[in-house]
Amino acid sequence: MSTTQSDSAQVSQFDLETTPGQGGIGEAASGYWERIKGGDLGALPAVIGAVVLVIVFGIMEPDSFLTEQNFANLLNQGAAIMVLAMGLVFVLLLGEIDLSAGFTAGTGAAILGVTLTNHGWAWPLSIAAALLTGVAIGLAIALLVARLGIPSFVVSLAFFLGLQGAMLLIIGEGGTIPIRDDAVLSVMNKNMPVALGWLLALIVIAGFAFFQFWAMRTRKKAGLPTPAISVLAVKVGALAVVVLALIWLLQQERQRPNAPIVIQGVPWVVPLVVALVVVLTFLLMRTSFGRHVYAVGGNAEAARRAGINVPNIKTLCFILGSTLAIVAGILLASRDNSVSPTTGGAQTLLYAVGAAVIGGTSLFGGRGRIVDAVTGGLVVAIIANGLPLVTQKSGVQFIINGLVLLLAASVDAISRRRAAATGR
Amino acid sequence: MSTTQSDSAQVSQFDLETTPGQGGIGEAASGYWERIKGGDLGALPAVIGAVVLVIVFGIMEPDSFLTEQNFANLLNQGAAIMVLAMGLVFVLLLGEIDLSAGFTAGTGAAILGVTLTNHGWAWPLSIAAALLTGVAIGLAIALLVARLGIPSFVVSLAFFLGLQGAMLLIIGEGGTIPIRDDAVLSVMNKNMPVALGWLLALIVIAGFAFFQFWAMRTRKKAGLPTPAISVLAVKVGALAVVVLALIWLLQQERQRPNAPIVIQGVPWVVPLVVALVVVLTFLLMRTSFGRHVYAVGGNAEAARRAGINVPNIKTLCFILGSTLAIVAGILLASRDNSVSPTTGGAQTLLYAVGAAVIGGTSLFGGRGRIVDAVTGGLVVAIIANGLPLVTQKSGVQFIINGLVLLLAASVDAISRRRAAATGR
Amino acid sequence: MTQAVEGQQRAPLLSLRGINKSFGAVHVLRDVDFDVRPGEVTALVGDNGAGKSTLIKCIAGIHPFDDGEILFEGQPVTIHGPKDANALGIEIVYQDLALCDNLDVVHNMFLGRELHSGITLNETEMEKRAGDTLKSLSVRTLRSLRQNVSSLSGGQRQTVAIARAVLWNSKLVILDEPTAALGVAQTEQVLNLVRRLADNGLGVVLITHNMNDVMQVADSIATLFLGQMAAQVRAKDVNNTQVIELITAGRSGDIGLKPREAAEAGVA
Amino acid sequence: MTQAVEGQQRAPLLSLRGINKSFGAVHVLRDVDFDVRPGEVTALVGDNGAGKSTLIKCIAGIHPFDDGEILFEGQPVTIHGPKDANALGIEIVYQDLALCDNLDVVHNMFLGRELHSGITLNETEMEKRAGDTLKSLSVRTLRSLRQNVSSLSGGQRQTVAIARAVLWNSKLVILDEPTAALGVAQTEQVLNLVRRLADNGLGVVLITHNMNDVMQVADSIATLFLGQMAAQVRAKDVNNTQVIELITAGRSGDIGLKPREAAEAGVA
Amino acid sequence: GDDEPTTSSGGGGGSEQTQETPAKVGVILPDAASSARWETADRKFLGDAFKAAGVESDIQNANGDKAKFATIADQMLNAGANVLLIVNLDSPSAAAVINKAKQQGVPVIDYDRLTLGGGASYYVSFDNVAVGTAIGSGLVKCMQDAGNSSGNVALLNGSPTDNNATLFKQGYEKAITDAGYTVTEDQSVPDWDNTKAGTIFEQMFTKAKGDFVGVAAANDGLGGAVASVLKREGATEIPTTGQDATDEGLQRVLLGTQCVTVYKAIKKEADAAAQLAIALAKGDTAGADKLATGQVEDTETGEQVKSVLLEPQQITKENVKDVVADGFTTADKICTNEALQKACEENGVSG
Ligand SMILES: Nc1ncnc2c1ncn2[C@@H]1O[C@H](COP(=O)(O)OP(=O)(O)OP(=O)(O)O)[C@@H](O)[C@H]1O
Ligand SMILES: Nc1ncnc2c1ncn2[C@@H]1O[C@H](COP(=O)(O)OP(=O)(O)OP(=O)(O)O)[C@@H](O)[C@H]1O
Ligand SMILES: [Mg+2]
Ligand SMILES: [Mg+2]
Repeated sequence: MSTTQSDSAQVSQFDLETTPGQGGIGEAASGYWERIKGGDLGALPAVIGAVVLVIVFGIMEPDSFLTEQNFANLLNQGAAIMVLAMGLVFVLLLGEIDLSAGFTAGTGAAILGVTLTNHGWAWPLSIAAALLTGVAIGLAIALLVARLGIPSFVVSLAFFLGLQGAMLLIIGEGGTIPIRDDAVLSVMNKNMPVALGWLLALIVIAGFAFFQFWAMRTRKKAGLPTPAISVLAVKVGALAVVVLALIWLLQQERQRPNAPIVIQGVPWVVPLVVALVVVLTFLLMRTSFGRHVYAVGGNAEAARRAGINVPNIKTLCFILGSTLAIVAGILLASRDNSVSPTTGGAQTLLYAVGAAVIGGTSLFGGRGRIVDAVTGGLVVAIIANGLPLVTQKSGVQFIINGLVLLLAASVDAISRRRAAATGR
Repeated sequence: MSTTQSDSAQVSQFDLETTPGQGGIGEAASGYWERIKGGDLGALPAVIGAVVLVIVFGIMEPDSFLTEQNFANLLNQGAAIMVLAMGLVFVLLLGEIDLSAGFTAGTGAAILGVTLTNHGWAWPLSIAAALLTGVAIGLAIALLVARLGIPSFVVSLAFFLGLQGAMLLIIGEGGTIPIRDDAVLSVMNKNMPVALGWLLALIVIAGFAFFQFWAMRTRKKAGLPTPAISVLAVKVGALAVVVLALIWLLQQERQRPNAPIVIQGVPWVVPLVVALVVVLTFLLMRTSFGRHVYAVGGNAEAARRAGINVPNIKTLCFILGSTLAIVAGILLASRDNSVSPTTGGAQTLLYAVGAAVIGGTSLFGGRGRIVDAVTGGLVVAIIANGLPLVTQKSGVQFIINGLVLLLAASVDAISRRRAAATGR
Repeated sequence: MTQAVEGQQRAPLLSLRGINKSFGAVHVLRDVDFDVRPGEVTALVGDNGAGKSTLIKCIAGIHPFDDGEILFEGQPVTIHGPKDANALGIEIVYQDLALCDNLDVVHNMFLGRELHSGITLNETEMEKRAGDTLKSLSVRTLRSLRQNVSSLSGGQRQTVAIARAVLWNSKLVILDEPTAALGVAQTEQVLNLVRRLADNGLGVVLITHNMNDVMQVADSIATLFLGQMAAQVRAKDVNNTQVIELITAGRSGDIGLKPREAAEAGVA
Repeated sequence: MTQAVEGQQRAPLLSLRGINKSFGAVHVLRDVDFDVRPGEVTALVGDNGAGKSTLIKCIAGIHPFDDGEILFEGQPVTIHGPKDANALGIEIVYQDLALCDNLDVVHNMFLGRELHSGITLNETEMEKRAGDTLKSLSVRTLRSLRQNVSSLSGGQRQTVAIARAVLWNSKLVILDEPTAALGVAQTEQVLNLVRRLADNGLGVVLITHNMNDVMQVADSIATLFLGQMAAQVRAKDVNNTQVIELITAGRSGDIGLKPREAAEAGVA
Repeated sequence: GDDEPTTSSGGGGGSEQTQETPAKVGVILPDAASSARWETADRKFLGDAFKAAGVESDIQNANGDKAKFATIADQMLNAGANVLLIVNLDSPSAAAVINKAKQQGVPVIDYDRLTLGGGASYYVSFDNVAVGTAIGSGLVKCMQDAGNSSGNVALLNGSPTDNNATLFKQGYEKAITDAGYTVTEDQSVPDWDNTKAGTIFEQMFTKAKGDFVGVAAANDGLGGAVASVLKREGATEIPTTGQDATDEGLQRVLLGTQCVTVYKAIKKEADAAAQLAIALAKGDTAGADKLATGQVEDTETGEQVKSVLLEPQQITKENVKDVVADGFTTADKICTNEALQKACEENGVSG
């Protein structure tokens, strides 16, 4: 029925599509620009938000905000929120929520504190115990949500209350447990030797480059279109510049004048966070499990009909969420040098959810990435870091905090509205 | 093409459907039973939850829990949560959330306190000012959510922070504002004269009866099938018994032995809550606005295509939510005789959302009723009322609180799971 | 189809001129012209993904279009959303139906235009009218008008959507694949209804992949080919095979796109 | 259709015996018996709301049924969910498609059964195979395999769902109104595919309202009438009119429900 | 990195700060919720004192968040503070801050709360257990005045997460039981939340059928909640307590709905701390030592910390005027309506 013309049309219609275009840098750049115009922004709004905040605070408080020391502080301050948010990404991707994650972090810290300080366990044992507690909490929540079908809001609200109580019982009313273990303390209080810092930078850049080229080779072998080599080179180059610049900043001496000690190097928490990002991103983007998480969040019924065991996926996500919350709790304990019933808690949770959402994760499930937690967490951390420099009244700080959050979110929202208008 | 048989089949298939069956009580009862079996439970799980809790606490603490005094306490303690939850029902019906409602309540209380106590305004003026603040807050949230399209979680998180700050600024950090106005205080601290209490009972029963019979007459006139008169009579009779019993309980003297004063009568807050339930239920169930709220929550795109102004509906819902939050704040202020930065707040909000959800409101929009807020609020209030009687340790209280919440929610979840299995 | 000849001279009810629409980088509609005359059934046909539904959604104001003009009764109009379309007297049945699953059949049918007595909803009146309309569409097996649409079968849902659109006194009714899920008898009824509406002087646009239906009821046939309007012709001037050629190749003999245009459309 | 005669003697691949299913108080399926033989296309027809999709969902384990038995290759089996059905070798295209809007075409086609190399997903292999399958279904205008299915047209979505089902080496393929939204050429391709699958020895169940399609490809025709199986007959034994009578009245001459049964089904 | 110093934080490493840094004091207040004093009194008094001495100061509130506490400390050290004056949220977290500061040669003053195991240079405070004792003995006096030398007493404690609440409770529980009363009800109020306090106390009251001779409430906010329940239940004869001498507390004391509150002469405490800090900021260690004449033992390390210790004062109707005289509040703020004006007159509150 069809003429040769329409046949050729068919082929060309259908061949110009598989992901990356064949063209060079120019084409790649214009493609990216089209995507941006079309509203496919990825992490851009959060990154822009962070940059704007840095500029504003930098102008207002150049002497204290724009210092190497403050940059290192910032990373330390944001780490726990980021890790908590990474865990929440899994739960949010399902379209569920875990209100108890803040207190899960606290409980993890409490278990760490009790076993480490009161019972004198070795730190690997203590950390294992804390992580296992996280697995148990996640499993319990998931059983109730995925098997019994109770809404996760209610289940995690119940755990919010229950874990708060458990923390009080573990720590004792009004009590505090000091952390004195050097290994645990060093995560948030020590820095990598300078050489190791450079090695870290190298591994990150080389790993990224290797992965990019390897993926291209596979596609080429399969006869699928690939982007030009030059595009990849530019990508790798850009990453290298950013990573090297940041690491270089952290390698500077940053103690105050005449201080008796030298402080320099990448804080130990940085490689931890980087490792988590890489592993979890791999899990979400390159494995069946990750694919199924997105499917369940996008359309649980379709996922079920595709033969995916939806309760199992949910269970794993909640377990991941709670376990990462425990990691965040351990970071908090390390940073505070102590654990008390206020460690973690409701505010921490809200900031973490806020971080994930600002980063671009949807609360309705199906959309979000691990790096969202990092970029969003960075925004939240910058706000928390910069505000006390700018104003002293806590009432005013709360208000500005809210305003900045709103601003960061509107960048995202406005761009996504444009995206919706263009039909994505 | 079709034979006479299939024609008659067609008619009979299509006529046996319009809502209430024609039959007598027996048929109505069995119809109700079918609905329950089919999983259409309405408020039943929450009611059962409440009854079970009353029985358990009643057995554990018969002398203090099962007293007229405690019953009156319960109503007072639960009122603010119920009103806050009613407001949240509107927001939740849309599939949105208002995390700031707790602090909106607090802000309302603060405005009331400042104008009333510090500026000596007359109470109607103060209340008007507070309510207007609520309208403004709701409007602001709605603008950002409905027009700019920022997720309500983020917007209300920002308001959560901002209003917390505003409260600190209004009240003065760490300060307290006493409430001394008799009119405001009497809502939560005084009771109706006994005669008025009976009148209230009468109005409720007569109003319900009138509405039922009027609705039946309209349907009959339109030639649509109606339930038998006997069914209505039983309904009205059952309501009358329950209402009269409750009012009678509240009419008893309930002061402690040898107290210098007499305490009896229906607390003033009861008619207020009843009036709100009636008015808001009417709004949701009997007006276009209410219908559109459900439509937007069920399928916003379908609602838009039906020509509904979705942003307007959202705006009104957020305004209602915030304004009712202010009412809840006024109740809190009246009950506490004072306002402080802890009035309202995050916990209150979580309890209110919990109440709405336990009552049967869905967090994903489209399902929920005003009475859900009352039944769910009752469950939450009973827990808060009974727990301090049973144990003194707050750690243990938190845990039990969580457990009971979970239990109440599982009744609901398990029954709804059955409903899903039968395809509703 | 015979009535069409008389109606041919009447001025178009709806005219689209030079409509262009892109989703991001994808150009879905290119310079589309389209006319709907009152008293006629205009069939809009085209291959899967040709852009039919997109065109309809542009008319409804659901998708803003990038470029072009809409004339309604000869006047240029701007349609910012479904509300504007309704106000002009345009009723649309969407391919993806767009019903509120949590509302019952009656509520869905009157959604956005509820009947009132005073400020309260007039449920009895709505229930009666909904029942009458559905009966006229030969709906069987629908258990209850008070059943949520989530529990309806595919065909039942489609019937509700159609019934919803014909409840109102509109000037233009657009139906996007209305009979796709319908049974034999129901399809017949809907085609009758379509004809009846046109005979009553309304403009009707019918999107369908079923050539029998097209030939049975259409007065005018518009063919979209890869986002371009290949041709809008009188139904009596073409036969089944020609239409199919227009759909699959963008041209047939000397009607349709120029060879060069068709090839371009294919490549771009 | 000619091949059917040879296949007629083969034992049923799937047999349903006395299936009953109620939604709350509504009895949707009553004592349904249904047989699917390998190497045959079995058409399942019935009016809107007759219970066709519900029957399919019972086979898939999506709805648990109240009563009755499923035999697969002669053995009684219990199917608790789609996973069990897949394990038996049953592939289903649902009427409501059930795609994940937030995933792209390739991801949707391999959902639940992704290809791996090591523990990582083998995206290149999946993309290649998805492209090949879609091309064989005559899909045009699909811009990219990496486009989210939310941006597809109705027909494109349907094609993806069909392509998904035929990717696998299954024993039984069930298609619930697969051609409802398809264009002329695509419909032709799908019907060819259906025939081809049966000729390769698979059991195929085709639900459709299009009598032409039924007559064109079916070997056996099962008619549901208001939840009852009115008759399952050889396609060559009946003509178009008889099938339509079965659909609308539950009987035709001496095939179908007894007059009393048909009336009862109507009333209950 | 094991040979690295035990901190990742330090002072302003910015090159523009290499010149001689001026005297600058950083103050970290704990929160805004546990008590009114931090924001309404301490901030003002400390700020005034520093301003008067021409010393730059930065006063921040950690809002109960330990991470924020540490962040603020980082920022202050970073911004070049050369003395820190901190109110800890708990000992170990503050110890970490002190440690950091010490490594950078910045002395730390523990203000109001001693950081156990922290090794702060100085300590300025009211003793929290002593504050509790003041609440308890005040209540005992009230109960005795009402003619009850024995009977049941209810305790309404501060937040279960707050160590100060625990210390307060130690004080008043001991004073009450030593005087021969029985503690029958004893509950903590999460987050010092007044609304929760109302419900919790209402339920205690219901359970005991009002059979109390007195109620110990840990601060004026909780006292207010107790008073409103007692009023609703018609049991205003039962005495209750508070702490902080807030305006509302004082008003209730004048009206007789609260029997006693505890006044901590915050101005004195603040001034003492400020003088210490100013001396240290100017490098005058000897001068500082002269001010801190007391000694308090750090129970964790056994070390003695040089201290300035102040006495809390019980406030009843009769000595409300002392608080006004002290400049802590004004008669205008207290005597706001007729009943109060009358009570003010009777008790000599004026000016
Ligand atoms: N939101 C969107 N984003 C990107 N592309 C889209 C979007 N919606 C539609 N498209 C593309 O536009 C083209 C036309 O789609 P449309 O739905 O108008 O087709 P159609 O003619 O209605 O097809 P069908 O007969 O299958 O319904 C398709 O190629 C589709 O992939
Ligand atoms: N979840 C449900 N709850 C209640 N009733 C239901 C539910 N699902 C389907 N039904 C009813 O069961 C009957 C059969 O529905 P089904 O979807 O099986 O019909 P069908 O034969 O597939 O019709 P169509 O040709 O329109 O797709 C219909 O009357 C429908 O209203
Ligand atoms: Mg379409
Ligand atoms: Mg169907």
